[in-house]
Amino acid sequence: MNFDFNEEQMALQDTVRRFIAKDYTFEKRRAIRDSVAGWSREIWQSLADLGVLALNIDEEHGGLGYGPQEAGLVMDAFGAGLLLEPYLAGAVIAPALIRRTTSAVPGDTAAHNFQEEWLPKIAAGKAIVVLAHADARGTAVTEANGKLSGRKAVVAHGGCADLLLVSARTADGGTGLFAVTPGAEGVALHDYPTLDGQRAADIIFDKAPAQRVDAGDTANATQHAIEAALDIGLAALCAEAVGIMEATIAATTDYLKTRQQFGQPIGRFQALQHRMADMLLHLEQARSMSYLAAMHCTSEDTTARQRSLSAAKVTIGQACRFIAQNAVQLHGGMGMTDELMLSHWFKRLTAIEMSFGDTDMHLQRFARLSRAA
Amino acid sequence: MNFDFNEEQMALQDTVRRFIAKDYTFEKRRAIRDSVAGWSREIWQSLADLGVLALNIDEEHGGLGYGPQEAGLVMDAFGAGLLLEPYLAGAVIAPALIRRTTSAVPGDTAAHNFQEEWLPKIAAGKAIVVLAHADARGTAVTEANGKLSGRKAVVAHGGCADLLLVSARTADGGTGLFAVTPGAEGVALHDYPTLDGQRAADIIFDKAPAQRVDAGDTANATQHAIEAALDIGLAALCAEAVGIMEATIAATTDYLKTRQQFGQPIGRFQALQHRMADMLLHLEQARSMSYLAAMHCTSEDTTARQRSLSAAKVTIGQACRFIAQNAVQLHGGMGMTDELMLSHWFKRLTAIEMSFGDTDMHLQRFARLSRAA
Amino acid sequence: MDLQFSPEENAFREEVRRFVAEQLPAPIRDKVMNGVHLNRDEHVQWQRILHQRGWGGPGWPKEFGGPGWMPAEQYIFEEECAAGGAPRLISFGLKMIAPVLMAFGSPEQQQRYLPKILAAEEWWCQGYSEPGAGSDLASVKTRAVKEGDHYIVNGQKTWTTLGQYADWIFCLVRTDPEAKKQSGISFLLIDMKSPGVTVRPIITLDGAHEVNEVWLEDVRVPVENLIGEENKGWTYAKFLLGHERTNIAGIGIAKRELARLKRIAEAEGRLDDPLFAARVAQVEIDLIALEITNLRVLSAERTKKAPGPEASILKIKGTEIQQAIAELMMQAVGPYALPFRQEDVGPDYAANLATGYCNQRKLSIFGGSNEIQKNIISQMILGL
Amino acid sequence: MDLQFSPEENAFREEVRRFVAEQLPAPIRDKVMNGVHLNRDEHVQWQRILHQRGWGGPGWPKEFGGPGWMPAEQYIFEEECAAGGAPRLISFGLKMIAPVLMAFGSPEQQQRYLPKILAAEEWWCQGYSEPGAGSDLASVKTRAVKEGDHYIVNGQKTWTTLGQYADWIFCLVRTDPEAKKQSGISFLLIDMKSPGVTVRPIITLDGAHEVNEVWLEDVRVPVENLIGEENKGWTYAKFLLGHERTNIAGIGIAKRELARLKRIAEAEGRLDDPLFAARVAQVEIDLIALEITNLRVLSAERTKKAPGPEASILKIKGTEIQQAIAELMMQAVGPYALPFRQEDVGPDYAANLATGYCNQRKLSIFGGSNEIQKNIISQMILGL
Repeated sequence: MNFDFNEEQMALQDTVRRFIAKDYTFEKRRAIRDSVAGWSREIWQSLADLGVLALNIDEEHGGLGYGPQEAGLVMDAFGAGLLLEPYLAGAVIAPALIRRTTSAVPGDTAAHNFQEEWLPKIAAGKAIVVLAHADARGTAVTEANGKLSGRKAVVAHGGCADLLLVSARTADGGTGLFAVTPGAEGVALHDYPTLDGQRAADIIFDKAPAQRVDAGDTANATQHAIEAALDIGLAALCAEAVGIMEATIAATTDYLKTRQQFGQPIGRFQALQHRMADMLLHLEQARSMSYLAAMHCTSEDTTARQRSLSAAKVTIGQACRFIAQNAVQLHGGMGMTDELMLSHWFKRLTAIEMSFGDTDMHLQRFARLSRAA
Repeated sequence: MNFDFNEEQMALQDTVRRFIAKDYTFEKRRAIRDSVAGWSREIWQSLADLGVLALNIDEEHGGLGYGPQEAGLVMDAFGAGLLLEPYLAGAVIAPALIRRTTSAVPGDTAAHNFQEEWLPKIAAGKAIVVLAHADARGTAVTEANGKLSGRKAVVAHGGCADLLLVSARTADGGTGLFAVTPGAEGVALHDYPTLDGQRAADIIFDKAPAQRVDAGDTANATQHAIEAALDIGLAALCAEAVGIMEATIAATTDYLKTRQQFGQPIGRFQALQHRMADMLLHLEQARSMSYLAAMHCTSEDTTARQRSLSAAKVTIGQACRFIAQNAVQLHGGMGMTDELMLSHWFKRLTAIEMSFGDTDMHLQRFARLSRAA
Repeated sequence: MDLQFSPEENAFREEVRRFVAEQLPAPIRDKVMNGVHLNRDEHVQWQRILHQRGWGGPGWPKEFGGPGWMPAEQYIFEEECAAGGAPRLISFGLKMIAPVLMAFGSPEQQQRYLPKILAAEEWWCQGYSEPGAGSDLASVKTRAVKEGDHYIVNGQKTWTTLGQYADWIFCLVRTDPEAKKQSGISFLLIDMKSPGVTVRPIITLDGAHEVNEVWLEDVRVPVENLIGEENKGWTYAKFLLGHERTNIAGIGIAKRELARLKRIAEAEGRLDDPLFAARVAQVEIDLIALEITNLRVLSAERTKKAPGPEASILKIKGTEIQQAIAELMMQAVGPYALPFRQEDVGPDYAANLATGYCNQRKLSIFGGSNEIQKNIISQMILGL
Repeated sequence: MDLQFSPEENAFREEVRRFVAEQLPAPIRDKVMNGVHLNRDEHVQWQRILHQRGWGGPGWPKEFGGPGWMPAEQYIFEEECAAGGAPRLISFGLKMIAPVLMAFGSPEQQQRYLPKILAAEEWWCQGYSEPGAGSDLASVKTRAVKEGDHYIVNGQKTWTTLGQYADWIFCLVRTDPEAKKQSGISFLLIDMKSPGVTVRPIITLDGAHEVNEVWLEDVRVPVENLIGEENKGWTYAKFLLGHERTNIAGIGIAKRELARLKRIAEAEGRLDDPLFAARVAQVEIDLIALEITNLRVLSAERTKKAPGPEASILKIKGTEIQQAIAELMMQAVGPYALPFRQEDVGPDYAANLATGYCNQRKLSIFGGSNEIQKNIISQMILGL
């Protein structure tokens, strides 16, 4: 039992924090957000140079072979700066998925080649691979004769992908994972900004050529692999949320100490003090659960893993909502302006609560899994 | 649209308030509570003398022919004094039920005789009639050959009844209403105190002789009549809750003004002020809903009536919980002692929240009825 | 006690409902029904339609061109307008400066300004808040110095809603810097076209331009634009704040939005989720209760005139309900709430839901934050 | 970072679990498992069983007869005791006065008192609160005047938990009435058998006799019963308050009660109600999070020693969770929660649920109310 991070981990987080503070200022981020693409290749390359894109890739494929704890430390540090680049999609979920789907059958050479081709590119920042899976509306994509047809909605960072990994229903009723080049014929991609300033895309496939990359869906292996990769993503998302909430609370505390009303700093008013205490309670509970999520997200016991991750998402989703709303409330009108980072944290926290299944969904899943257990 | 009570109504409530203030003090109530019976025939007679037992009985049967508004005004006034006597069961629900069940078929002489026999006695305080219906556990009583067998649990004030009206499943699968004398052979009654200092009873019927008093269950008439009578009772209960909550808030406000800590009255602390404001918000919303309940509880449109009463019970149940818990909290240790009226209000508010279906039950019933409507 | 409306009131409700159904332009209704912001012209168009019918100033007495309605009629009118998808009345002229002019303005001021408010020929905005004075209005710093028959005004106002459309601004200004807080304040009407007036947009988190900063640099304001007496402005300001709070509960709008929530939730199949259904039921119940509470306050007003501290109860619950509805609408569409101001992504109704949720956060901040309202309740009602 | 317990710690957990299963008398376990209050003898019996095993003072260092456990071991010990249905430790002696004696007591005092605490030969109670000083402890009014080699003590203490069982009471008394608040206070040990000590029961809303008033009238206390220096009592009092907060989160007890809630809810079929199931899930999730938060605080304590203001977080969430569980248990049985202290009505598990709910309201009041804890958080952690 030990909650301290080791020196290497601390150094990693420090590096990322310094990078964000220096190279990802509010103004810089705004310029990136308002650019045509909505993200920066230059920043992506800097992240590659820092080594953080290689973090979640094994050494065999040019990576550093770290785990969810380190991914969490990095995401936590990104939080305060609200990184717009597709780190979660491209550097956390995609490698975890490629690792899991394309190596399910030992000795599968094609799969092995796929890993060898793409993982080093991801680690070096040379390629962005994005998973396009079902959203809550369950819009389906089906495969026939090596071509995909159907639609994927609100695919986070789908527009910046060099390669899409698309889950699709196969002729035998199972799930297959297919590599699709976004520019290929039969792929229509509509890229747009989301609430949090990031990007998403709706993608329509109309007999789009696709290469199957999973090793077959025996015993739902592909579906499970996708869920496992998404759970690793969810744990990283929880860490990002904690980083944002910490920054939000710090900024609000500062504001309460300086903002004067009725002849004193408003932080002297007990009702506001207690609100801040409640926000801190939410933060500390959320932080605890982000550690739990990091620890359990790679577990082989699916029920235990999903139960823990649902518990984490409930705690973190509720904290996101409470802290975001009250930080704006305590800032008064200032909290509503686009000019302060605060409103951008608010929007990202709002988006996080709605991503990967909302609080009610996870609360009910937790109840179900707890009763079954 | 007019929310003022008329002079007659105000005078009625004044009379009851004065009676409670003078003849139903904290000490007096404690003595009654600790007595063997747990209620006082003498008080009951005083209530008859004041005319309030005749309130909900039509003039034809020796009553005053008032409606739910007046019943609410009286129950509201009883609230502050926490009347232990079976007013709700004996003077609100029973007359409403007798009126509805035994007159469903015009010209039914036996039913008419039942009304003529019992309603004047109730109005005069000469008889206490109590409905024994299903509780949430649905313990069933069945009828065969004019005898009842089965069990009714947690029957409010069942122990003080001169006559029990027992709902039972009849041979044809319908619901019948039967008059049973508590002392009769085959009736075993276990009378005990409840959380709020009132009394309830578990009653076991073993081939107990019973007289059917409803006019037959055509189109579920009897079941509907019982529900209608209970809804009139629920509206009265809501009014009682409002009276208690108003007293609770007044007492807590006084306490905050006098109790000194850290060199000032604790009512100067903003966090406590805001808590009190929240309590007042609950009270005013609850009061509004008690008016709605009084207006709708006699409606013939069952769906609309149940929807309104569920909405009222949700609002009032949540107010009971919030106000009771916070009144104790703001009183500190003093709120926990048996010596202050406060803890007795707390317990009655707790019991009210759990009676007639709890908040979750009514919230879900409201959702169902709203969607159907 | 009788919770029913009278037959006359019900007939009036019918009349308003018919009027809105027939007269409200469909493009405006569609925007309102889907939570889309209106532009200046659309607001003006509707106000002129109302004015033509003699309903331009629902809260106004007959002597100033209003219909002279009782509170219940005003309530019915606002409720039916909201239900029918009519724009919210432009309150700055109709509900804020107009009552002040009626109560404290000179006959000349009344004749000069009131008709143009009714006819939507002049748009007003509010100059109360300043960067250093949000909740603490009395600490206003904008200075007005009398020079001959003009005041020279210098200072900065902020959170000026729809100031970009305004012809006039009513301002709290400090005319006696020596006096204690409230007592050195005056109430001035300033032409927005005056040299030295600059309006700068404040973009809010939903990307909208609703509020502004208004800079006043050596603005010359004729002395006849002073309301009442110099240094007595705080009295008029408080009077205005009282009137701002009519219809503060926003019942009509909340009912319309609740209906929208239920349509969306039904379309998304979310009412089959018992937790979501319970959340919708909870807000619906709260709204039923608040409507009755609101009617109780209106009923009490018949004898007591201005809204008392009870209005704070309506403000808190009303804004909580509207915010809860906005939150649930966003929640109902799940991932499709995430696209930001994208009308061509997802179902039609999804496009404004996240920005609507963001925008509605203002409700518990503006118009006296809910924390200030709780101070008022605990002090004025409970005496703490 | 590693959230797993070590193999040694897991082995220790097994050992404790086995010990409790084998040594805890069944009648005591049954009472604890069903939320029934224990009497003095039952508490003493268990403490003596623990003492025999050398585990009588789980937080005590070896030099005073404790096992010298690390925080993680103490945590495991308390968790397993709670899970196995063992009584809560009698904290007044073991966790409150004992640490004060160890830190500030004279060697004579340590030898006189500590062994009898371990062996449950003397029962202690706390004389902190007074009728006028609940949260505001420093305003203590009980006077102690030195006359020769005795203090003469007069005053009244209240909320003295289980004072009816006590042999000794440790008291805050005012020895210098001229000094400012905190600085004239001393810390005295008083024999409950002394003439002038009267204990009067306070019956609480659940009908229980847990707390008392203790009246002190001309009670003569030998000067050797003074802890440390005269007028320095506030230092020792604060030290004690810090130690009182070990295991303040009550994780072990909450886990046991949550399991009871789930058993009852399952028996009543309430988990088929999606709203009820969600409420249970919510409290279970909160408890999982709090357990980790608690372990984080324990882990930080290895370097920082005494619990810091983070303990306030544990106090608030811990009591909220325990109260929520009590509330849900009562709710689960519906009408059968209403019978008051009736063991022969309804299912066995129903009899104590309503009184348990009532009793648990104390958790957010006693030991520093949750409002006081929020003051501490906002001031000590956030610097507001």
